[in-house]
Amino acid sequence: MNDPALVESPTVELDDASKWFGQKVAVSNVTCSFGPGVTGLLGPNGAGKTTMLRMLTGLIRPSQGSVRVLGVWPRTSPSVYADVGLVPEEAAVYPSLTAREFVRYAATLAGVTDVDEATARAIDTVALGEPADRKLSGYSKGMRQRAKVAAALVSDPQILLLDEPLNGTDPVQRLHLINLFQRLGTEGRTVIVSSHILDEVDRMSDRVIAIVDGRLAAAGDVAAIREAMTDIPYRVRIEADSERVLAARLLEEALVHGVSVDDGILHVETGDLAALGRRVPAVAREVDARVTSFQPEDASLESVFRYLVRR
Amino acid sequence: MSEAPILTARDLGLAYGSIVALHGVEFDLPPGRIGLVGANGAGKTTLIKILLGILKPTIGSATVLGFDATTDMLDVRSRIGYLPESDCLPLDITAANFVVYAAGLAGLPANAARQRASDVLTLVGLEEERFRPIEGFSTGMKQRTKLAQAIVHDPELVFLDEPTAGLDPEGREEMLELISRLGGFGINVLVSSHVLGDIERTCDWVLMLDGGRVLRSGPLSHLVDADVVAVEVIGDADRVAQHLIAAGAAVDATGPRLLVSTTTDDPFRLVRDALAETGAGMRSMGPKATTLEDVFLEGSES
Amino acid sequence: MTDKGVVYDLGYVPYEGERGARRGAIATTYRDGIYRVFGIRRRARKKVLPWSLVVLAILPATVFVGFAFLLSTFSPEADSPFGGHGEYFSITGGVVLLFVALAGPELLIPDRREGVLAIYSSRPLTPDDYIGTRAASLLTVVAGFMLIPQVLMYIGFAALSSDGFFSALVDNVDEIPKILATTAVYALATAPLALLISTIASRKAAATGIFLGVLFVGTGLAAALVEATSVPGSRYAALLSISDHPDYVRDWIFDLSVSSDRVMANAGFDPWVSLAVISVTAVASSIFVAWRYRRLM
Amino acid sequence: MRAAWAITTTTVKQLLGVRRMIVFGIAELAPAGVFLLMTQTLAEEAALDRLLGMVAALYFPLLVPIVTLIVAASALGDERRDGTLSFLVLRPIPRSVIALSKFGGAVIVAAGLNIFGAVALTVAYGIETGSWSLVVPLAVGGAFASIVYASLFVPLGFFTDRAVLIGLAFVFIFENAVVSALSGLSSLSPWRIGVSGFSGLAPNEVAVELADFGGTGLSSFGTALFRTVLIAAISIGATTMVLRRRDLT
Repeated sequence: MNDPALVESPTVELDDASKWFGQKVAVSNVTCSFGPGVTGLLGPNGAGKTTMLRMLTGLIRPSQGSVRVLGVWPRTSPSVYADVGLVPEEAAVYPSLTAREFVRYAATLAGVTDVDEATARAIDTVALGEPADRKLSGYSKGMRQRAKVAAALVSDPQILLLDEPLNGTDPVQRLHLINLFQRLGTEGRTVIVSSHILDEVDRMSDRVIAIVDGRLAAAGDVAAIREAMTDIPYRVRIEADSERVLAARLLEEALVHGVSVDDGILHVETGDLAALGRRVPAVAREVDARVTSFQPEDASLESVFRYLVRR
Repeated sequence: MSEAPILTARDLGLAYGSIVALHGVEFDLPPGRIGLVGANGAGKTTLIKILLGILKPTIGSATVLGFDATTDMLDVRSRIGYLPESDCLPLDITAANFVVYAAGLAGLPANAARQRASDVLTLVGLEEERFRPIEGFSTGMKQRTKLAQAIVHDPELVFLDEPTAGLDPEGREEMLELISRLGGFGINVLVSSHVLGDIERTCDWVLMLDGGRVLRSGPLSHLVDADVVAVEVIGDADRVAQHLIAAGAAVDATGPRLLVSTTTDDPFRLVRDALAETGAGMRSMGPKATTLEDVFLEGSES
Repeated sequence: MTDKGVVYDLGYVPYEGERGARRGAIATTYRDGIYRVFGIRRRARKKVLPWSLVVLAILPATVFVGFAFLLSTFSPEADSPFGGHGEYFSITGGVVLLFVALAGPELLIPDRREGVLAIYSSRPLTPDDYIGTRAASLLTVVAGFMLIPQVLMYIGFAALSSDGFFSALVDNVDEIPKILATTAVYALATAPLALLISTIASRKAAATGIFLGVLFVGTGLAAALVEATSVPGSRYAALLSISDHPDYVRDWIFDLSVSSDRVMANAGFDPWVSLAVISVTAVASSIFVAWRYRRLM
Repeated sequence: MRAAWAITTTTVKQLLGVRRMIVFGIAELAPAGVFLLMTQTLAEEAALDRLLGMVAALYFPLLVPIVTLIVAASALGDERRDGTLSFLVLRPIPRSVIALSKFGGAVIVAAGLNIFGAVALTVAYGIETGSWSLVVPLAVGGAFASIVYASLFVPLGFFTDRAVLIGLAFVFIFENAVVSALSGLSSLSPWRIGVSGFSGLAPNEVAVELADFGGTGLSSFGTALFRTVLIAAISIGATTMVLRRRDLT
């Protein structure tokens, strides 16, 4: 089974799942699965990403096909929710409770045995600190977000669904949470994170699922997805001295489709980024060109996403 | 556009009662695109409010485009635009009517206001939605309308507070591109954002605040450390590392990513030759760039 | 401009034209205030209430003048169903109360709730400019409400009077200062209070409700308390009859006979006391509103 | 179940903010207040008639439904509006337990407030007449009516933000016009169940007196109790089905 949309030991699976509201088809025939590690869920606004997340949690029922969380449809066997933590995008906090009370409430509902210990641990993990005993109504967006993450983590869930978890947080908090989610992924939990800030998703996740207009647009590791876009050659920016000699020599390579030369800067188009990465050092040594920079310009998740949406 | 600094501060301080929001702030910011970064509560919003003349500093002074922010508030305000982070759009009128109104608020006569509003709305990408009431707008369309009202009167300087908040990737891309083009329109920019990557992509100067103090105010360019090479290796990274060490380089490896530095030879040549000789490839290579994030964390930790 | 060559981005043309700065900003805010109050450039349902009140204020005068023209034997002074200029204020006075109850909140509350003040704070306007201009828009509309029917009647009477149009115009000129003074009194009695309540309340419906409540309950309460003579000093409750004061001053200006249910009269106060109460509340409201907006913007 | 108790207590805390407590507290004192006022002006009328007048005209038809409506409608309504429904539902707890705990929270607040109103009124009556026999009956009657109204308004609050409006329409139209017209429906009317609960426990001369205040066609205390429990069970069952099957956005 080498379909990148599926994983070996899936904990969350969608099988030909669709959802429509009246005439509007929000999600159509999506088959994919999520397993241990961090998976990025991407898609433009209105592409069905939020609907899919709601289906994964069992909040809404698929109009067709099936959704399995740890092998069951959660709504009819809610006991599986002991292992699911959700950080929803909308407000989703009780304004009249303090953060500590809110997290304690989550722990109690999730059936945690030692509520106090779990609450304290969760609040420490998100470094909420002193304001933990202030009412949530007075919280800034960033602090409310961390309270919601703490509430999702308190029951030590195996599956974590994060909808725009970094919304409103400042750079220090962002990095702290990114490292946290990465660590949870490496611990073998299934972390599904949906975010619009792609370089952060790229850093957090080891694979992505992209949804465009309700359909599965791409799945798997970013580099592999980019490679699969054989119709779009890679663009690489190279800085080197004696760049014209290097450019002429590179043109002789079969894998190079084209080179444009600027003073000291080459823009090379190639079908195979890895091969170019191997040839350039050798070729540069032959012509004794001093290469000071070799940067792919459209291999990042952002470029991949732009090509996907424009298809 | 002379080279005189567009924004200056001299021992600027402000305290709300016992809470000190800004303390001893000094800077001279050159024309161009300036990124304002800082943790929550570092004083970013307070600074913007002082520059807009909304708040009066308790000590010190600040100037905007040569005018004192407090005493010449009206002169400042007729030359700047402001994109607030919070919701600020009236919901019951169309975007077109609102942007014309915003132009009038900047003192433009009726015909000029109508003409410029139409140009600016096209520029920010609100072609046909502009004639619909703002009530039904998506976050993306609201952010574009906010930007339109900030530049409709062709200001010399525009303050942007979290301009990409709530946008999807395509919306973010277009907003960042618009911000980068503002320089070409002859408009200076002070953009405040929590996403450091956005600042790196659009700004050429960064003002970093922490706990109400200036942590750093300098150009973004020289954050690059020219004599250390960062290379991501394809293939056997260890062999390449060994080869480099044999050639007398110091190598700091984390997985496929190597940081190579030498005191004697030229590190770039060493890396090139090491890769060529071991037959390994590179995914990316270049001078070690300390990202804004590294500077930020190392600063705010200390 | 320096001699440096600058290539401007294709999609952008810098603005070299005239900039009115503060003056332009105030003019724009003033015009927007009047548009907003009449629902101009807004959805149809926002136009219904204000315009129906306009009709309510102007229709009686037009019908009366039109009617008199047709019958031409109709002697304006004696048989006018509404009496002369003074009495007509009873109609426009009531309509203005309703109008201000809607216009005041419409002028201030949306800008605060929707956060638009942040944009005003980035334009060449001081907080006093903003709130002063909003008040000016309101006062202009209120004055318009009252003066237009008066002018209509003034011309109507003149046209119908037996001793010729122009001589009538001259003879009645002593009415004009009275009309202007009464208009000012009604405006001062209603607009500042509406703006005060619109500064405190956070929803338009609540502000309208509170304004009308304060006016009518105040007057009703005052009337009742003034009756309860057993309670010492109950006559001072008359000062609460807010909607009554302008009518009482109007009676004094046009020296009309004071009607029996005039609370202030029953409490034995002179008209100038009502004028004082109106002025004090107007000044106090304005100070509070200005102070509040200086902190908001 | 610790989780059930946590939901109930949090619901009570949510529904009973300080401001609401004050407003409802004052409202609940209205019947007692009017009762005392009437002693000044209508001294000659017997205290019992004045009490029953309050019970039949103000307490059951107006005070209990309106207070219960506002409290019960926001039990689930607030969760939907604040987006905390997912927080509540994605839990390893049977849907029935969630429904029961939410309903319990709403009833504790609504019945609590209404019992406070009943006690205030009957204590005022007791002070004047020395007879304290009506305190418990009215409290129990008030509790019955609160439970039955809550059974209608808790699920209603989930479905629509305009639950309060619809509820008020129900109170005035169904209770006054429809029930008197179609006496068959009267067994379902929360008003009648409450009054039956009250008259069932009250001394019988009070029950007789109640007849000419419109207290006709009352059932026995047992029937009223049975109906209250039955209606509550149906309501909790309905909410459970909704939580299990419907899309929760």
